[in-house]
Amino acid sequence: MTGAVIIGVGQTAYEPAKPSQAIPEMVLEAVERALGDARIGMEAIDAVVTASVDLWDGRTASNIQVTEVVGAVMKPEARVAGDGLLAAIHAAMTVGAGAYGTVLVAAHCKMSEGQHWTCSSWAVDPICQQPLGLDFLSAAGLQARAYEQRHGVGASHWARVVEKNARSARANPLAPRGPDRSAADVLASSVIADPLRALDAAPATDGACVLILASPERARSLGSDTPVALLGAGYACEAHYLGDRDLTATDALGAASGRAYTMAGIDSPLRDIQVVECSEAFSYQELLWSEGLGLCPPGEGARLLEEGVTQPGGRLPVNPSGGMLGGSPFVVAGLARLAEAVLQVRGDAAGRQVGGVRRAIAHGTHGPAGQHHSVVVVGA
Amino acid sequence: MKWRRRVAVIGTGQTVHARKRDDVSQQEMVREAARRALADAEMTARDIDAVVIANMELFEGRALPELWCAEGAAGAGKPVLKIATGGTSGTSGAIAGALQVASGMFDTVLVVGFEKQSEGQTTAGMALTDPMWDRHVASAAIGNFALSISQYMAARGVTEEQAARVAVKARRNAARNPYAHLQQPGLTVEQVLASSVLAWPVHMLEMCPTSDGACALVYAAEDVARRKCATPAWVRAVATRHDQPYIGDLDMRLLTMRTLRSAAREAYAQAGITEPLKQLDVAEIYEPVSYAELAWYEALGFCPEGEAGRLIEDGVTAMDGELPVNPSGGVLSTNPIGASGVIRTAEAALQIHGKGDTRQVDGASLALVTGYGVYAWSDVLILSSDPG
Amino acid sequence: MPQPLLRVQALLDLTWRYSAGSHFTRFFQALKDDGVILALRCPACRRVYLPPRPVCGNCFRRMEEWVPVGPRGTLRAFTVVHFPFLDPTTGQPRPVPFGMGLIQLDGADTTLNHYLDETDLGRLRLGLRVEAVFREPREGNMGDIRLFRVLAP
Amino acid sequence: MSEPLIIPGTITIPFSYAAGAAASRFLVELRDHRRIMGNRCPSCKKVLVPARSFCAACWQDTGEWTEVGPEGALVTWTTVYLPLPHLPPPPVTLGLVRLDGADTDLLHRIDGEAPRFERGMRLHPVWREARSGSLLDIECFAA
Repeated sequence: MTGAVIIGVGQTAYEPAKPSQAIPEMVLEAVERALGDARIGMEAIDAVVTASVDLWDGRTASNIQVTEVVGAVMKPEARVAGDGLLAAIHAAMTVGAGAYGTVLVAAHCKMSEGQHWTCSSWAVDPICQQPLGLDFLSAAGLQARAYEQRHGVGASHWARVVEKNARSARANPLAPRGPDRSAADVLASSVIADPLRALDAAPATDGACVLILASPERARSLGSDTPVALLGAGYACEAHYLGDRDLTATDALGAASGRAYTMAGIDSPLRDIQVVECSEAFSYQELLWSEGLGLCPPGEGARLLEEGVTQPGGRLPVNPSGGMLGGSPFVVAGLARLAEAVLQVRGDAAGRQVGGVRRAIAHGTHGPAGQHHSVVVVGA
Repeated sequence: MKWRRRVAVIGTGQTVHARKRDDVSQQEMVREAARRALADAEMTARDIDAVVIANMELFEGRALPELWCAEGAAGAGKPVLKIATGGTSGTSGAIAGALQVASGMFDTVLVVGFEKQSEGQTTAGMALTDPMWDRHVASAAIGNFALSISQYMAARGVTEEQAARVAVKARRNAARNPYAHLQQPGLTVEQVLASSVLAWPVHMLEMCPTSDGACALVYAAEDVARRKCATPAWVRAVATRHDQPYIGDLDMRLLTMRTLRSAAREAYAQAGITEPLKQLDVAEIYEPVSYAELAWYEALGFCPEGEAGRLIEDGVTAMDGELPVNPSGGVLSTNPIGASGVIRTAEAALQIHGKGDTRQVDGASLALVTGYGVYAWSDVLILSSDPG
Repeated sequence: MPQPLLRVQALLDLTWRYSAGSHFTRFFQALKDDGVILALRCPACRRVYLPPRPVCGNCFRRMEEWVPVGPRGTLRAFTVVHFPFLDPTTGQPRPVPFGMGLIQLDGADTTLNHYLDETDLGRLRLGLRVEAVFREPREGNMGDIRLFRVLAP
Repeated sequence: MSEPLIIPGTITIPFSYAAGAAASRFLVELRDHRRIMGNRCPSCKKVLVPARSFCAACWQDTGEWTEVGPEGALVTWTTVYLPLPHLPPPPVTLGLVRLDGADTDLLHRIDGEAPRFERGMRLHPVWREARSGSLLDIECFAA
């Protein structure tokens, strides 16, 4: 147990672009929804943890602009510069420490305002990798190729992930209104970083997500009727140089999920978990992360999909929300996965609800070829 | 303080801060500080459960720099997280590390703050201020401070000489701190006032430098701390307050400084402090400009409103005064932005560890740390040899 | 032979398309069309804010009541800058010296940080009356207020 | 309200990153001797490429330097077809190459486009005539 429960969830609609909304206006929308969901006012919030990355916002200290809308004026706020799920785990630790009774966690990103791939080239070391032009796209291309070489699981398998998540996204009222995507559509889309095609990559998306965490005692005193417990959490990182890594290995994800499962008393995720929301910035990654999360042995992510296990209605649906491929912004994606996992446990996942969810996994990642992983287990 | 378990700083380490470090990459500079902190804590890299990095990446034109630099902080394969909150990044990182250990998730956390501003243009970070408003009326930190200082001087009667004394104290203290960036043992008030005016009334010699540097500290939970460290520096209180986003929102900023007053009040209550000037043994406070230290004296309750000038003139905050402030030389002598708040925390901890050598305040057992950033963001920590 | 220490050069050249959002759009529209400076009043604490924003941070209340303020105001703080900072909008150092002030526009509670036409310290003091000088033609961004002119006492 | 108001913002700022002593020596070896250097971690015994001041996995200073390659085997590769400002005009192929004698892979540019490559293909470095102490003193690796 992490000593924290989730009492409120608020997400904006996720859209390719929100040109008429400034970032504070977008974040305020998610904050008000989360407070409404928790049925509390901002005065009940003790502290705030924000997630944003300066280069994507085009602003130094990009949390300055949201200070007022996240309610951080004259309150503690810490900004985790990375994936939103990591911000949630940190927030849970501050609650578990007994420092705060309630913490509001807010993640935002408007990918439509900046140059995603070029910004990501500034996230690899400037001495040996950036001069070659490495970025999140080419790093994923190298990983996808390595995965295909090792397990013989290629584009035709990944395309099925896009097909599944696009269909799920159409059932999610918050996901961008996108057309259905057949595997054939994916394979027909232009190659962007061989072997990855345009539809293999998560689309640029704008949005914000807010969760409200509380200690069990404070949740009771606030009259929260459906608190969802944050049962386990873990995070870890791989080496930074791609050449120091086996790109098909998932050691960091294994360490992060192992830590979360141990805390949550999960022996076998396939048996003990009823839904997974993972951050698949690229189609092949849903298969690779499924393996890293221990849902199946290495290389068998595609079989799991083939057998319908991870389909909506399967034994262990993965990304019934549509996931990142369905439209979930960088930085926000991991926190949005946690929001979805909480809604699933509460039975409030309109249009995308999985039956009988008691335990759910949320996964977040950032960095080249999934260098950093965060995993959380939530439960009733 | 009602934390789940006690936490202490058991080791500190920092680089020799300088205008420019050509001999190390950002990652290697982080490692230099981390190695010293691990050695001071008599620990190996394996003993570290998690890493917190504090850094303001745009000053070096980076994104997610912790993914590269954490390997320099014994973070390979481990939980790594970066805190970035402007000037308070270092103290907010220090607070984050302490809370992580207090939560029970980790028994040991290594916090490393760093900045390598020589790799960018000093105003690089300032170029990306708020695009709608501040970017059109830019005057950088110095200009913003100068505006508030004109209010502070008019309202509290503070003189340029009194402010210059703060700079003299800082640079002289720094001369006895082997890690400080600017060391001027013989600096005089006259020299400060004769130095070029950057933005009236702020002179060159009373404004903080930009530096390359890193600072690390090792946190441990109570059982580990007692086993590994003779005099752990227990974290007795932490408090943070942020404020509204625009400088014009903050009425009479330096006079009121509501965030620092409120954070100090909360921290003092947690640590059972009622008369800070008498009870505190040493303070490491975050003063980017001389006048700020005087304003912070009042906000921290060291003296009544309008008495800060007397405090510095009477040497109350000198090394031999009642409450030595910034034995390290402070931000006025060393300012690698992401590290500055960690340096304050580490310098307070090493005073309690009795490892201050030429800058040790004898018998220091209760230390105050502050962090300052953006226009009026404030952090406060209180460390003590007494676990409370 | 001392070890040579190399540096790797990199040019950060990035563009953003910042959405002004409804509040700043309304503000810049009024500035451009009518040369009017609009502020927002908090329904709870009644404070009149500049620049515009979705909520009053003290009360966490949405603000919808627009109030014209200025163009005259009172100087609440000032400095004369001698250090040639990089002006982010031009990428060039701003010619020095230049005056800066915190101006409380008539009708506003917060102050507005902006340039002053005065650079002689001898003639600057708190409480002076100042007036916004607009760029002609106005373009609908913060640069439309070029600076504030100190009015003869 | 007509079109939403979009304010463009561009910054152009040069940065100059210290490579540090170890990486500087690695780059000087490329420039002056056309040698690709690795160095060994005394703990895990791996030859790390590019050479570096410490082994992050073992938290150990590296030991003896050794030349690796120049030839090596292609481990994985990708060809980018999108025109991106931080890359030369497409197509641009990046790959990981396991140089003979190395225990880690070197990221670099590969001559040619994806379809013609296979895992394990032997590659050799193509050196630039005018070298400046940069990773790009090697123009690319070619079959």
